[in-house]
Formats: sequence, C-alpha cells, structure tokens
Amino acid sequence: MEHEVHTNGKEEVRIGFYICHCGSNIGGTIDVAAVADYVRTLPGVVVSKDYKYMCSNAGQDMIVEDIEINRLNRIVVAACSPLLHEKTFRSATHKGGINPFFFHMVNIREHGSWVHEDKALATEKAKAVARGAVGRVRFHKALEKRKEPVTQSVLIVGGGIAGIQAAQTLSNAGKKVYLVEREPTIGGHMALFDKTFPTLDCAACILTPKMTDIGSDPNITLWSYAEVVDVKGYVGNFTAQIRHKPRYIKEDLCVGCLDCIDNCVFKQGNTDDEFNQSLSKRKPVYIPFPQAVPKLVVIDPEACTHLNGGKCEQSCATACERDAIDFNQKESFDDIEVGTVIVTTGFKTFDAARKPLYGYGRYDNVYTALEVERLVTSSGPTGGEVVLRDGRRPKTVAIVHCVGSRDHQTNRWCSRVCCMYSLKLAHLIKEHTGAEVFNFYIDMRCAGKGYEEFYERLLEEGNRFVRGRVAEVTDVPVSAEEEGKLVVKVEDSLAGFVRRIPVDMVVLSTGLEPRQDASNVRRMFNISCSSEGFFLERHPKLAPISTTTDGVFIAGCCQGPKDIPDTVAQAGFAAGEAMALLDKGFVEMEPMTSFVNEELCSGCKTCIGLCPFSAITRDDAKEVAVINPVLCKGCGVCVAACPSGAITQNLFEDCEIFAEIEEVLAHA
Amino acid sequence: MKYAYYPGCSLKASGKAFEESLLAVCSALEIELAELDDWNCCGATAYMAVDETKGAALASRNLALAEQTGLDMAVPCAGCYGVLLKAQAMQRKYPRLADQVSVGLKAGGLTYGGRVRVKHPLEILAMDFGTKAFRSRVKVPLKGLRVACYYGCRLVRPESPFDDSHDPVTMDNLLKSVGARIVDYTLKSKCCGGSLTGTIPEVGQNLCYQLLKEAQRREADVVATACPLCQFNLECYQKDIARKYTDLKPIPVVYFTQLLGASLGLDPVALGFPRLIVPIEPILRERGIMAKAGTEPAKAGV
Amino acid sequence: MSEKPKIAFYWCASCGGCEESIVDLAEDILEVAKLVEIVLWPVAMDFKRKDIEALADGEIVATMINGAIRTSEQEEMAHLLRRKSRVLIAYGSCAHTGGIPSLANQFSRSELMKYVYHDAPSVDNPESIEPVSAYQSATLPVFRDVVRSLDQVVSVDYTLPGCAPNPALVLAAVRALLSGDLPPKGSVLAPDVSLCDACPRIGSKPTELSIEAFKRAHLHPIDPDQCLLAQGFACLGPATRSGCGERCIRANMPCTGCFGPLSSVRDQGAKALSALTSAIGADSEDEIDRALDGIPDPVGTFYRYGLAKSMLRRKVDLATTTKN
Amino acid sequence: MPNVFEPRILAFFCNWCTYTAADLAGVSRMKYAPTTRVVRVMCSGRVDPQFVLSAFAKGADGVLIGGCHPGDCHYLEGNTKFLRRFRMLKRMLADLGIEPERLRLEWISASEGDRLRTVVNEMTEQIRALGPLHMPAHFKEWDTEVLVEDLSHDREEEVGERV
Repeated sequence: MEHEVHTNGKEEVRIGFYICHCGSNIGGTIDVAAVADYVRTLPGVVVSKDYKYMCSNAGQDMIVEDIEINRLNRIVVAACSPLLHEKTFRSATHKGGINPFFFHMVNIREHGSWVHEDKALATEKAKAVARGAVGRVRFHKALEKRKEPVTQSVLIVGGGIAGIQAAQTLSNAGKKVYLVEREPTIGGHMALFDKTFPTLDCAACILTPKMTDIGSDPNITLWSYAEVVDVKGYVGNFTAQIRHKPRYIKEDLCVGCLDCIDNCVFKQGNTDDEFNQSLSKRKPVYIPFPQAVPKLVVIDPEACTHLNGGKCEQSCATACERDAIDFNQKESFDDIEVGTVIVTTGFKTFDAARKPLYGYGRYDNVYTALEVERLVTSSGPTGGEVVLRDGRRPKTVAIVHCVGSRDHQTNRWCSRVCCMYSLKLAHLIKEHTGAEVFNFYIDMRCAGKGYEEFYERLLEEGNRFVRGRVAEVTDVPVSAEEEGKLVVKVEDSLAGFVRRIPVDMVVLSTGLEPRQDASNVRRMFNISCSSEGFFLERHPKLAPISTTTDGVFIAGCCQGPKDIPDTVAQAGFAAGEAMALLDKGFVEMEPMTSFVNEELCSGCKTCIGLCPFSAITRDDAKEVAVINPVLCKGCGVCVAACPSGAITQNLFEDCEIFAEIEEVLAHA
Repeated sequence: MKYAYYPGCSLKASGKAFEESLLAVCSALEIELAELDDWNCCGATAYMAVDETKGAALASRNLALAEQTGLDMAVPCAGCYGVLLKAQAMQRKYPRLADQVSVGLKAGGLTYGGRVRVKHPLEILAMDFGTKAFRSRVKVPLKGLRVACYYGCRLVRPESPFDDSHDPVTMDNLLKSVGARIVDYTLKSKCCGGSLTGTIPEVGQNLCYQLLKEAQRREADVVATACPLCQFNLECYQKDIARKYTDLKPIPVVYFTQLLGASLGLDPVALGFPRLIVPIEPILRERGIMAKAGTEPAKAGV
Repeated sequence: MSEKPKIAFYWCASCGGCEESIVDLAEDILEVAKLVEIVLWPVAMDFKRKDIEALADGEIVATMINGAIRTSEQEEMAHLLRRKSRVLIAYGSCAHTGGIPSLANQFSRSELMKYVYHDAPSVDNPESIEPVSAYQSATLPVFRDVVRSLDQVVSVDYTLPGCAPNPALVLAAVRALLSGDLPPKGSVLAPDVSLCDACPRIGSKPTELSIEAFKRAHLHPIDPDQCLLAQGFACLGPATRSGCGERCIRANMPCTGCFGPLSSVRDQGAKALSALTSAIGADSEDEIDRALDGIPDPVGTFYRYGLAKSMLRRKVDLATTTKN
Repeated sequence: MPNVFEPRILAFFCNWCTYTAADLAGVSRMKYAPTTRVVRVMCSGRVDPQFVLSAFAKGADGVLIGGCHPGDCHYLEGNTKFLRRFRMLKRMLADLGIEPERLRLEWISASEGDRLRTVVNEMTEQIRALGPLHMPAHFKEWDTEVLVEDLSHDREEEVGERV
C-alpha cells in the first residue's frame, strides 16, 4: 500500500503502530482491531497492527522486522503502563536498528481496559491517546543515554537482622559497606527476643555471632549511634551525610570492659532501660546488653549528673584505665560516597495505649508482647522468670491477638507475625509458669514452613484457644471469682455467647507499624510510602525490594510486616540487586534532561533559582544560562518557567507535548 | 458566643434540671443559646430503627432549621446528639439517601446543605469556651468532691468528633479544672440500659447497678452525667435496684452542668437541685462546698 | 523615468501612536520619502480607497498597517491592501497581537455599547441613542464581536512590533525593504531574545529570585537601578522581545510586554505568568494567593497587548451576534 | 449510544505519584469514567500554563493536573512551583470565562488509586453539569462574522508547524 509522504519538517516520518490484546486484558474491553484501523488512517502511519501479546518475543520481533521491511523510523505501542514495559519496547526499537527514543508507549490497560466498563467509550479513549502518541512521536529525536560509573560501595540504613544480613552478603562478595544504626548497638528487634518461632531456637544464639562478625568485618564500616541526615545524588553516585551522636566515649580507646558502669556513682539504675522495655532500670553509663555490637558503652546525657551540669565525682572516668571517657565529645559528621543504598529501617510496635479498652497503662498486669519477650528471656529483667509486677507468678494468662491489627479503628492490615509469636509466648509462658494460657484470636494465621505444625503442638500442649476479638479487659468484677482479677470480655464466636474470663495476666499481641519518622526517611531517600506508611516497592511482585528511586532498595519490615525468614530472604535479595549494580560498573542515565538554546536565552536568570538541584548556572561571559547535564534530573520545572522558550527537555519537548495535546483532542 | 439551641424532648420533661442548669451556666458565661423555632423530635433511637430514611429526614429538619441561623448547633441530649450526627453521616455517605431527605425537606420548604456543626455542651464548654477560661470564672471550687464522670454510650459512640469513644476525658478535665477529684471510672462509656430499665428491668437495672456499684467501689460522692436518660435511669431506679442488690447505697446522680453551676456560685434552685431525688446538698455541705444547714443558700452562693 | 516604489500606510483600530512613530523618524523620513512614492497615508495625505482600487494587484511594494481589526471596513481595507501589496507589514502591537484594543475581547459588543453610550461617567445621552449600521441610504461599517490582529484577517509578511515600534527598527526595516535584503517571510523584525538581554538592570537581578508579594507600580516608590522583578513589580521583560530600546525600564517603569513573545513561545501571557509566578516566595495556597493579590487584573497584566493572539483569544462565554 | 455528554478531560500526571496512582487504580480494577486523556510528564512542575491553554483551545472540557503531595515531590518542590502558577492561572481563566471546575489540581500519591478514581469521577460529573466548553466551536462561531474574501491568498507559506 502506498502512503502519502509525511514529514516533520526535517525528514520523512514513517510510523509503526502496534496495539496489544494482552490476552483478554485489553482485547476484552477495547476493540483493538478498530483502534488499529483508525490509527492506520493517521498521517505518517505506515504500519498499524494488533497482536495478542506485544511483549512476547514474537511481538517484539514483529517490530524489529517491520522496521527493516517498511523502513519505519518511529514506533508506537499501545499496551500496558510504560512503567512496566517501556524498556522492553525501547530495546525492541533499538534492535530494529533505530534509536530507542524514536519510541512512545500508550497506556491502554491500566489507564484503559482495566478501569472502564463501557467498551465503546474505552475504545474511543484508546483511539484518542493512540493518536496523541502518533502525533508526538513525529517530533521525537535520537537521544543517547549517558553512562556514569558506579561508586563501589553500599550504604545500609538500619542494623536490624535485615541490615545485618544484607551487609554480610555484600561483604562476602568483597563489597565495601557502610552500616548505619541509630541505636548504640545493632541487632534491632530480633535482639530482644528469647526464642524464635516455630523452631524455638534461641534468638541470641543465631543473631549474636552474625553481629560479632559485622563488628569485625574489614569490609564493613559499622557506625552505630549514628543517623543518615542527608542524601544527595543519583543511582551509582550518592553522597550521604552521617551524624554521629556523642557517646561521650572515645570509641577507639574503649574496650568494653564495663569498669565504668560498675563504678558509676549510681549504684542502682536510675533510668528506664529501653532494651528491657522499661521493665528495669539502667545507669546513665550503660551498654544496651552484654552482647552489644559494637561493644562500646554509652553515656546518656539526660541521666548523667555531670552532663546535666550537676556535681559528680566522675568515678566512671577515674575507673577507666584507658581514659576513654570524654565528657566534651560533640556530635560529628562523615560524608560518604556510595553507589547504592539499602534501607532497612524496620518497624515499631503498635502503641497498646491506643486501645484504651484493653487497659494497657491502666492495669499493672496488662503487658505488651515485647515486654513478655523480655520476661521470658534469661538475660531479661527477671532472669527469665515470668512474674507479675508484684512478684506473683500468674496462674492464668490471656494472650489477646490482633491488638492494633485488622482493626478499622487503628490499623487495617494483618501484622503477619503476631499469631506465631503469640503461640511462641504461650508455649514459653506455660513452660515457665505452668499457667493456664488462653489465646483470643480472630483467625489463626500460621502460613509458613512448620507453622501450622507448631500451632498443633500448642493445641496438644493444652493451651486454650477462644475465637473472638476481645471486647475489653476490665478490673470491675461482677462475681466473687472475678475479684482481684483482670476480666477478659469476649464473644466466643465458636460457642456463640459472651464470656468473661478472669485472669492474672494479660498479654497484648501488638501489631507492627511503620516507624514514626518513616516519612522523613522516605523524603530523604526520595522513595514512596503506601497508604499505611510502609515503604512502597516498585512492583508488588516483580520488584518487591526496588523503589521509585533507582539505586535505593528496601528490605525487611520497613516495607511491610514480615517474619525473620522473609526478612532475611528479602535482605539477601536487596544485597543481590545492589551487587548487580556495583558489578555492572556503570549506570545509564535517562536522557530526559534539559538544555538551553543559547540563541534564544537572554540570561534573564528566571530558571536558575527554580532548579532544585542547582544544575543551572549563568555563563556571565556569554550572558546565558547553562544546564549541567550531570546534575539535571529532568523534572522540567525550568522548561515550563522559561519565558523565552529557550529551554528544551528531551522526550518532553514543547513541540512533542503540544502535538500530543492537540492530537489527543483531535479525536472527537 | 452564640449557638442555635436544640433542647430535644427530654430537656423539656424528665431532664428539666439539665436544661435549667445548662442555661444558667451558659448565661453566667455569656454564651447565648437561642432556641430553634419550631424544632421537632429527633426521632430518637426508635424511628431510625423502623425507617432509616424517614428517621434521617425527621432529624434533618432540625439540621435545616439550624442551618438557616448560620450558627453551630448546641445539642445537650446525648440521644438527640447521636441521632443528628448519624443523620449527617448517613447523608454524607449515601448520596441517594441525601437526595430522598432533601425531597422530604423541600416539601416542607426547607433545604439542608450539610454545613451545620452539631455540638454537645461538653464540647462547647471545654473546647469553644475553654477549660482554662472556665477555671478563671470559678467562685466555689469543688474541692474534695469525688466525682465519677459518666458519659454513657450515645455521646461518644460510634465516633466522637471531640473525644475518644472508649476513654473520653472531656468531662473529667472540665470538672477537674473546677477543683473536683475525678475517680478512676472505667465504665464511663458503658451503657446504662437505656429504655431496658422499663421494658426488661432485670437486664436494664442490672446494668445500672453495675455502674452505680463501681462508682461506690471507687468511693465516688456523686455521679456526673451528660445525658438525660442516663441521669434518669441511674437516679430514679436507685430504690428499685437497691431492693434487689442490697449492697448498693444511695448516691446522687447529677448533670455535669449542675456541678459546673455550683462551682460558678449559681443559685441551687436555678441549677435544678430541688428536682434531684437523691439530694446532693448533704455531700456538698460535708465537703464544705456548700454552707452548713441554716445558712440561706442563695446568699451563701452555694 | 524609473518609477519610485509605491508604499502605503494604513491605520485600523489604533490610537495614532504608530503614525507618530513614523513621524518620529524625523529627518530620516525625508530620506525615505525621496526614495518612495506614498500612495496611501490617511493621517497625512488625501488618497482615497478608490485610488488604491485603481492600482493593479501587487503594484504596491509594501504596505504597513497599524491597529487591530474591529470593523468590517478595516477588514475590507486589509483585504484590499493585501491584494495590492507585494509585502504586507503588521505595524505595531495592535496589528501584531491585537494590542490594547483587544482587551475589549473581555466584553461583548452589547456590554461595550452600553458602557460607551450610556454608563461611562462622561456620557450625556438623554435620548439613549446608539449607532446603527444603516440608516436610510447611509451605511456605517459593522462593529464586529471580536477584535483581531491583522494576521487573523489577512496573511502578513512581516511584523514590526511595539507600542509603538521604535524608530530605529522602523528605519532598518524600510532600508531592508528597499534593498531587498529581507529575512524569511513571517519574521518579526526585532531581535529574537527577551528584553532582559539588553536590560541595564540585569546585573542587579538575583539568581534566587523570591517574590514575596507583587506590587503595583503606581503605589510604590521604584528604585531606579534595581531589577524591577526583584523589587516585586510585575515586569514582563523576561517574556517580551527586546529591540524597544528598553524605554520603559529607562523611564523607571516595568515592561508591560508590547513587543510580544519570542518565536518559540506560543502564548506570551501564559509564559510570562509561568516565569513570574514560579518565583513566588511562598509555598502554601494562602500565602501564594496573598502574593498574587498584587496582580488584581491578570488578563490586563499578562495580555495587555496580546489578548487577540492569545490561545483563547477572547472571554469564552460572551454573547455573539451571529447575524450582522 | 445514549445522548449523554461525555466530557473530555486532558490530564497531566506526574510520573512518580499520580501516573503511578492511575496505574494502581488499573491494577486494582477500580472503575471510573473514561473521560480523561493522560499526558505523562515527569513532574507537575513541567506543566507550562501554555499546555493548559492549549488543551482548552484544542477542545478539552476540563484540565486536570495531578502531582505529588507537598513535600513528596520526586524533584523536591516542582509541585509547589506548579501550584504557584496554578493559583494565578485559575484567576486568569476565571476572568476569561472558564469556570473554576474545569481546571483542577490534585495531589495524588502513588498509593492513592482510590483518590484518583474519586477525583476523575467527581470532575466528570461537575463538567457534565456545566456542559461542553468546546473552544474550537467558539472560534468557528466567532469567525463567521469575518470577511472571508481572499483569506486563501498565499496561505501556503504561512501554514505549517513552526518547529
């Protein structure tokens, strides 16, 4: 078939248009053949085809062949979101022998067939957006991706089990790692646990060797009691600033002998011990727990008499043979360059006080699960004795599941780990005290290797399970047997009536939440959060550890609640992705940066202050603006603001966008 | 400060003391409560249960009247308050129902644009007027008076615009600010039995008993309420309940506005004290808040 | 004798300032006059329409038309002169982009009539008389609903921008015309770079411009040396072609945009708006709105000379008189 | 097809938030009115007021701009820069007779597919109530009054895209 010659003023334009059925995903709603027929009539279109699966090899090969046979020089594919397959079709375009940026993608699945029910209207919409793309692609220019080298090091933010695992994996491959942890020690939440489900192996036995390895690994720079305060740059070339909080200890001199702690003027602890969930006291000079890594003491400026300006004989300093104590220490900063970042900042547990009906904070004998974790630990505040605050040993214990989870008043999501850790705690409490343990659950969610079997074991051990969300925990008795007890009020949905069960101790299985400062972290690393506040992965299935910012990966509970095996797997995956980037050695920069047409530029300076990345400067000799392509990230703010129309953004040129607007609207 | 005042049926009958004390307190604070012209019954719990659309329309007529005034709406009865909020929420959530309601209103020459803010006097006094400002007006601090603050179920459930629905504290804070001692009363938002006290007394009165018993266990001198039905149930049935549950001792049950009025030094008659079945004067005298018998009450400024 | 090239001047909806600008050529005008034969110049000479109609098509070498197009007569003359001229030049802002007269595109014809013949404070019209286009045998040109630039009515070869064009540009254009050394058709005969390029104050413009609030020039003292935008005045210099000789700036007034947009800009007002407001030193809606209050008439500010040629051309919802 | 006015809304969505939100709405199979035509830009800060005017001039009944929430911009504050233009543009368009409902700016984050649906449906209904804007028809109507004599006169050179 002969076509009219169509030019864009510079060359003959020969467009190939392809529309994908995506099985019935698109074809079931949009009349793809009709769209192809319509596009075939548009100026410059030489080929217009529909195909079952454009992203398949056959589909891509079709493009490659057509480019050759029909001398196509522009390609448009109407299919799924460009965020999914733009790369695929760009490379097919390239394979066909033309510049990959002579391609444009139209989203008719996510923005079309999946969201519209009226087939006729959905088809008309597809025609319009296809016409827009055909209109714009005429103006596309050949572009080159700039290559930038990748700095051969990785920043890992957060030293819980996810950060530890990722750091070790990278180090094993010989990569340089900076592991930054906010707390004085690494270990995260896992370090608080006594046992892990379902195998009941000792958490410390499997974690502490890994922690020690991290501390002594020459490839890993471990900075605990430190925070990332600023991140700049882009994939392959990030710079980060780390703030070191003063420990008031010279880190290079302290050997962790703990003489200073023994000799502190406070003979007993004077401050809530965070590590023990405030169930015990610690001194102003302390180490979080004996296996802490790095094994360095910290002086708490809030609790220390001397640092508070009070009179103190500073016996700790005297006791230190190595003169490691330095009350004048100030915060300090390190600037580092890294190629990629892995964010493993973890979670926080739901604040049980937000469910006032469960009485946490009101009744002494209502505990959170984390507190009980410390009670059952032999290194915990009670030496592993499960006792109430008054020293009594509980005879009956209630474990309330789903506190702050699966709850429209608080958090809607399932926290995934609570069923299993509740079972673990039930087992441990029974083992330690012989108490009768009630579990109050909505559903038992024990999906995982060996998990269901563990549940069965608990059933066999004689633990009691009551299905029903607990209505409240009260100390108001209505019968003699309730006097002096906590009463759990619950609708037993299997038995079909409301029960009041008096117990000595209530354990609230609190759910997992994003950390309070997750949104600051998110902004700093320029990544997104899903609506509940966990960091958003680029794709829930195919890119679960990638983010919207290239080179920034996420792993562990900062991405969503998960247990230790899943966290470790994800951390390893993130390390693998980071390693792939490092080993590739370079990154290709998207070419959608902006540049100045010096002829048109008057040097009016409008753009300079608007650039968020300080990429624009004024060449005072030429009296024009100059954009540094390395710093430009391609937002286009300057282009939109340039009053002279002197700035152009690659792939988003004015003429391209105007053409797209005009053509999209030209289809009635 | 001025509000469109919607008293509701109870405040004109069994809850007269609530209205008297509320108006007395507001007038002392120069808060104007302008009673809506031609208001109607909110429909209470009964109408909504029978026919939601008509129930919502009935309630919305009052909202429409209030909207005409351009003022926020003051609604002291917790029942009315809950119904009006529900009518608003339903119209926001279900546009079809909103359409039907507006057809109904139109027949009566009214429109409702969804802009009225419905407020309970607790919110008005604690938030709009302010706990701090209130404290500065106190003439007779309620020193040593042990109060169990009882909110009932309707005021803060299912969702309260001004307080936590399970652990409300507005009344606690307000009364604390006038010198009262607030006892730990975890049953503060439990149900008093509502109309069950009359229809199925063994259930309804048991609920009242538990509330009163707990107040007694916490050594409260008085139970403060914010709802005419709660006050009625807890006070009027006390004798009946005590017959069945002999460990119960009489305890005054008052409106929180009566206690606030007392702290402002207002006339006990104006505050509706004479209407109480379990008199409050003895405990006020015992705590030294009210002058001992023999002194003329008004002059003593309570 | 070799015939001198014929040239013509015509005015449409204009103030007469463009005519003044030709006179402003001063003694240079004599040089021009010697070289050409002026066949039409209503403001100065007594040629009539029939004289032009008598000419052959294309006989006039060049015609300069100033003023916007508002009436049927102006359209007819534009068409006539287009036919008779080899080169047609839009002279001045009104012919170029509609100019001040095109601000009337914010009002309907009846609104305009009502104001001009009844409501204006200076009107004395006790019998409420309004003009009619035909009375007995006499006819008047039809007053159109829409004000247009010249190129919206006939094709235009060149444009001399400005309100009014500056004499140096005019002289350069005439000389180019006579020598035949002309730029490509469609060109605007002024530099394709914005006024800031030549602005004497550019050195004082900060790179991090942050406009806290826009100020109106007649209400605030103006520093004669500092960048006007930096002082908060809505100076359209960045979005306006240079070539005017920076006359307003040198007279200590902000640029109002009479030279029109650069070649790569499609809508001067939109671009000026974008450049100026992007630099507002506020982030919240309320603060931004406060800063913008200093521009109470955005159309009059950003489209002072260009509403006819703006993308929307005219207020959308105005009534039209479909039958004339 | 029933004779219902289907508004045409030209939408400029930023790549990182609103475009992704629209993808999410798709993945979640949320149904909304087929009235938008999305032009993807990297940042709402790229949206030139000229684009908005052009959209109206070329026949859009409404223009929707979607960006990241303030503070969440992938490019730090491109969205704020657009907000500044938008506030002025909205005033100017009101003066030019374009109803405020026809131009809308929404912050829709990548996770707010549901919000996107609500906004599109809401805007569709609002514009449906207003009726078509249809500037091209206006231009045509306005130009019926002009003399057309000779308009074709050497038009050839003048047309063609200025690139």
